[in-house]
Amino acid sequence: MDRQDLLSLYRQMLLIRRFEEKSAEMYALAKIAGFLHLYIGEEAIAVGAIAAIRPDDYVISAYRDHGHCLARGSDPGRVMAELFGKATGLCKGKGGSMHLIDARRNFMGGYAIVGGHLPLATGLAFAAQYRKRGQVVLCFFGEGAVPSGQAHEAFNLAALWKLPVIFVCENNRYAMGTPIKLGIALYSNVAETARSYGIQAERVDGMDVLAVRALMRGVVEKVRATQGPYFVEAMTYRFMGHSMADPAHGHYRTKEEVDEERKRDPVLLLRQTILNAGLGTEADFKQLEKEVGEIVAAAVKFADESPFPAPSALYEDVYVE
Amino acid sequence: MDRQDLLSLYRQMLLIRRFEEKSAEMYALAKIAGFLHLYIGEEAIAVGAIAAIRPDDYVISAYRDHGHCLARGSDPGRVMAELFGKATGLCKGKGGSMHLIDARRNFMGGYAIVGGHLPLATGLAFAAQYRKRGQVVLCFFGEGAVPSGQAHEAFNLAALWKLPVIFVCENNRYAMGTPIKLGIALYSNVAETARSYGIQAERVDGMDVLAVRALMRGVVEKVRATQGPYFVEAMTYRFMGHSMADPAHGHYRTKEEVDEERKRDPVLLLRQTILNAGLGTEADFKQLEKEVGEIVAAAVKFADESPFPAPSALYEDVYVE
Amino acid sequence: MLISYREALNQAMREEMRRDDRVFLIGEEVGYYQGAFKVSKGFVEEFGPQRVLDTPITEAGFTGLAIGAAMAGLHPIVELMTFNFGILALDQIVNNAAKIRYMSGGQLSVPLVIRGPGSAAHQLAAQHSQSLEAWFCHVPGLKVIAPATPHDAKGLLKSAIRDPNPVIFIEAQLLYGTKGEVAEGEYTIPIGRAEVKRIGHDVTIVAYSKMLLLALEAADELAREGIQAEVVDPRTLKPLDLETIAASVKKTGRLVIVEEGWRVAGLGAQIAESLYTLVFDYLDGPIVRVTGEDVPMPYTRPLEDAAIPDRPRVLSAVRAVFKRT
Amino acid sequence: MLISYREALNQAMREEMRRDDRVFLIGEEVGYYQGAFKVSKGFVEEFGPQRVLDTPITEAGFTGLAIGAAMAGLHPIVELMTFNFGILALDQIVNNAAKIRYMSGGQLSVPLVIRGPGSAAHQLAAQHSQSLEAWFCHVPGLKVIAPATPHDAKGLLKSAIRDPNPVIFIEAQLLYGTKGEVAEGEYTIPIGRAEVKRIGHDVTIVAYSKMLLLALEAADELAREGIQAEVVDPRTLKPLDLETIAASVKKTGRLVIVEEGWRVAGLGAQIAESLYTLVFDYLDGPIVRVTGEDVPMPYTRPLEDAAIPDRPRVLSAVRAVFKRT
Ligand SMILES: Cc1ncc(C[n+]2csc(CCOP(=O)(O)OP(=O)(O)O)c2C)c(N)n1
Ligand SMILES: Cc1ncc(C[n+]2csc(CCOP(=O)(O)OP(=O)(O)O)c2C)c(N)n1
Ligand SMILES: [Mg+2]
Ligand SMILES: [Mg+2]
Repeated sequence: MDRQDLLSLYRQMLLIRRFEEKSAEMYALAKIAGFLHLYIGEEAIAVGAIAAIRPDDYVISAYRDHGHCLARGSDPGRVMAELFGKATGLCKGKGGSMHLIDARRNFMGGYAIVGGHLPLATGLAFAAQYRKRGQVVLCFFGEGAVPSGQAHEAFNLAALWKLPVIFVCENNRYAMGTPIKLGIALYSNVAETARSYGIQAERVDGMDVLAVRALMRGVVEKVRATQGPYFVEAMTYRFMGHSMADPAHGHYRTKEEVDEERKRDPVLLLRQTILNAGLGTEADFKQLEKEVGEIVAAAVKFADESPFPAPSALYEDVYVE
Repeated sequence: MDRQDLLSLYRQMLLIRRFEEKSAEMYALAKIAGFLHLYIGEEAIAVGAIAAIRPDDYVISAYRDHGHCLARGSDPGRVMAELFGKATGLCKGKGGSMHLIDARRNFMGGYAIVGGHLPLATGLAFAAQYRKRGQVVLCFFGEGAVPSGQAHEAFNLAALWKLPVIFVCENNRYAMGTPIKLGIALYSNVAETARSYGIQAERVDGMDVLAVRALMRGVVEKVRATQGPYFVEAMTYRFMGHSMADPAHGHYRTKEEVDEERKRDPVLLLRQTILNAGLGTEADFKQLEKEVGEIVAAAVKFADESPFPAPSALYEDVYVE
Repeated sequence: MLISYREALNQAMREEMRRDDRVFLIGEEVGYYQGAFKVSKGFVEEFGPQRVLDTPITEAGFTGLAIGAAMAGLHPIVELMTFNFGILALDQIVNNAAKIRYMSGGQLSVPLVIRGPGSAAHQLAAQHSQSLEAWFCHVPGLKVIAPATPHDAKGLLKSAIRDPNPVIFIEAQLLYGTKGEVAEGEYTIPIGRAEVKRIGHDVTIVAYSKMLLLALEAADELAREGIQAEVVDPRTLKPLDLETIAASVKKTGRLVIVEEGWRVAGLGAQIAESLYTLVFDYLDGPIVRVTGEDVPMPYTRPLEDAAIPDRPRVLSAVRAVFKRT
Repeated sequence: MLISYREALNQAMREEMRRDDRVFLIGEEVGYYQGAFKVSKGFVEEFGPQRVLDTPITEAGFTGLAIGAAMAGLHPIVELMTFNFGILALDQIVNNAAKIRYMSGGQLSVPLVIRGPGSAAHQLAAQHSQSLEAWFCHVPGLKVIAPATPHDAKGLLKSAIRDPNPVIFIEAQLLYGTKGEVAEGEYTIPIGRAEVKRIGHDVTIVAYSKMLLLALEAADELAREGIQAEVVDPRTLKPLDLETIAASVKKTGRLVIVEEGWRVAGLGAQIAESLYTLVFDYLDGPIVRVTGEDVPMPYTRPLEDAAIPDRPRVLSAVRAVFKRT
């Protein structure tokens, strides 16, 4: 274990955490609107998985996409500006929280139709294979997408054509208010779905960033080498409500359950690992907290001071001229 | 084994065979138009499976539906009249070959969107369960429908809600010109798809009507008792082209292959079984051939002499008034 | 009784489910969550999980299931969390629900309501903000309803549930909280009848769903300028009550149509075309349409506001109709 | 060079695939079967299975795959065996292909052609016979093309493949075998330009795809009665070349629109509405539409014939336009 490496992972997760906490505040202040789905509690998956790929690989996600976007290295200022709907946002304010896209980083977006981006992921993988550039695709989605027909059509195509795509199922056990049991017939073994296509599948503790990265490194290597898909089920938990419109708990889960799961907060788990290994001190964490706090504050300031798009922007970007 | 029983099964298969051979002739004479998909070679599945259910059970199928409709007992005259587009047809000539429907027999139709009728089948099963009438649903489809998203959404719902539906996959190894290998990632084990939903699955020789019926009797009993779905993969072969518009063989399969498979003609297999068991004679078969020939001739005559729908029929049946 | 649009829908479904046990509700989060927009509040408690079904995220699957159940004689109400997701069920809606009666030569029917919010709410962006009524209206075999008021919502939803045909019932997120007077006791409103929501003689404004409220506000403002607008709400979009609209236009000679959906091939084009044909000689100039702009919905508020019809645009459309004469 | 519509499409794709190796063809039976309607004859032999991909029956999946590949810079051509099955891919087409450029604020583009036959062939019945161009035209971000002749088919398909936007390219089963003169050598036809296919001064007939051939036949017959019809083929349905149509109507003062699709909310309603707005004062009476009947397509021939526009109906529409003046 390497100090710099661990602190760097910690810093990334912390950035996502603080960024999203700040987004929630900004939502309360009506600086951000629409649907805002927080990734709090699930940061280890994005950070661990994206740490295992190359800059020229592709990443694609659902609407709960802040974590993936930031882990991919997008500028927090431009991400916050997008949430604010500003012209300086990643997507000039046209995409918003659910559609963060950063093409320069091959972050191909957040998509809001459950299951709809899995076919897109196979297409990115197809392009990678077609051009023989050795790229892989990371495709993140919730377990709620598993029963959707589009997901299955994508699994079959990926398996049939041996496309280099890694399906990362973020299994937080709930799809909005629907517990997994009520959504997926074989809920106890989601990975079996992938195996029925002959896709290799693995399960990992999605709260443990080191476990995620270690597994993903192996998986990415195999996928890059064999040019075939893989399925990873990362077990996790969403600490907040489904979106800012929903309470953290409700009919579908108890406060006790949420409190219990919060004990395995991925940020705190890594912190403990670092402390236990004697590779960092409270002072280090304090320092990181300060740095991250400044980044987030600067992001808000940038977003706040940025202009809204001009009215003329309305008809721009509908077509490539 | 019972003589009457075997001869009755034989007669049903023979009726389908001769009916469809005659349809092909009528197609050549332009008495029938549109798409005409023949079931020749696959008769044992419809006859064997439908022999295992009650009159109040539901049957639903894809566009290759003549066999299921006739096995369900529909009047051959009205079926032929439907193919002719006549007012006396099952659907007054509005449905045609791909949409035979006989509601009085709970034959809920032929559907032409691959995969699209599997959700309907779960709905029929849902209604059966809702009303607690102990009915089951037989849903026939080709292996080409297995990768389709709609099929998977149906499998999941059926498994999740323990619906009394039996998915009968008629695996004839080709979807139009696409060999199963090019369509389904795990082509060698299609039933695995169902198992990944926790649906029990079984494979059967779809050329052997007795094997099909025996298996189906057990399956129907289980489904009726446990109110949960089942998947049956019936291995078969289509002796003709995909539809009358296609040749029996082409790029996708050789004449030799077709000739080889024709040796396991389900009608001839049953005939041999009967002969071997000493339960029927050439004279019996000749007699049945005659009877069936007369029925088919009468059906053609009925269809031919029936009127086309009146122009006023155009706007009838769009809405229930 | 002054109640919300949401409560009106809740009452309509509840009364019909009490009346007829063939009616059941199916969709994402309709049970324990009480509906994403709380329209089915209290349902699972009253009717139990066999009649109030929470589904996985499989719109094609559960819509198809409902169609199958309807073919077997039940009367399902499908709640789409929003009509955006209805696109995934379109094959079931168009190729099965709308056609099965015809293909069967009248043997089968599909008594079914598919309901949920259409159109934009606030800043939900491109994949969650669209008005697709023109698509549904294009399809023979479907009926399409888009009520604007709690009273209409309740009476029409009850009629829709009793109708033996597949009915697309389009609500709006931004309407759920709006309140209005609803008749006491049992009532239904016939499908296919427009209502004149405001009487006037200078210009006719046709508007439905959310846009009706906009049209009424605009009409009030116009009245202060001395223009008396007659506001007609078709309520049912298919079949469309052209007679009522035509009667109004014959009186006013001027027509403005307000719709939130995209302009090209929007429903307003059809309404306009029908009216030109019916009352060409009564029109003193072209019909004016106020529509959503032809862009995917932008997330940011200023652009979203610019993309959706608002009062100034309705006013200037009406004034334009006057200026030219 | 006199070639078939089918051959024209084949040439267009072949030339573009030779020119640009980012272009590939994907769909059901496009490879070894050479396309359900043999449009891709010889392709897998020339370009190999990596560029001519036979897919499973998963329209949403493979259309989405193509969109993803386009986002990554390839230029896919998706063949839908027929546009009936495109309904299953509508979420991908509408929510992804059409919107990704906008949602990304111009960062991404989706250079993609989705092509295949629309409209009815002979007696394929309700689930296999529909004309959905109005739906596609409704959606911002898409372009829609529906050529009627081999020459237009070739030139426009080449332009569509080179276009950096998602293009819906609607062919027709009953056109594949039709023949026509095609220019020699390399040529393209710009998207968005109508063509006057027959010059006349008495009445304008707008018609596209199969209906153009009908309109031209009708025009010949009308000429024998002394009526000179001008026949305008928009060729591109979105964006629509209103100028060319308007110029013709200014000359003739009369407009008949022929389309095969359902009447209610069909594309003809939009064309009519636009023209009323543009040339109201030039019209001496209402525009007349000849459309498919508002019923699911019946299988039986007499009813199918009754459901689709034919020459007598076009003729009587034109005559009606004259009678009233
Ligand atoms: C096709 C579709 N249907 C419904 C919705 C509404 N919806 C948004 S998120 C969501 C739950 C998704 O749960 P899951 O996939 O587990 O992701 P999570 O939110 O847990 O990260 C639903 C039903 C949608 N966006 N798309
Ligand atoms: C959604 C859809 N896509 C494509 C087609 C065209 N099509 C008709 S039959 C068929 C092959 C189906 O094969 P399979 O399911 O194995 O049935 P079989 O014909 O072998 O009985 C195809 C591709 C269709 N009808 N529906
Ligand atoms: Mg989840
Ligand atoms: Mg097959």
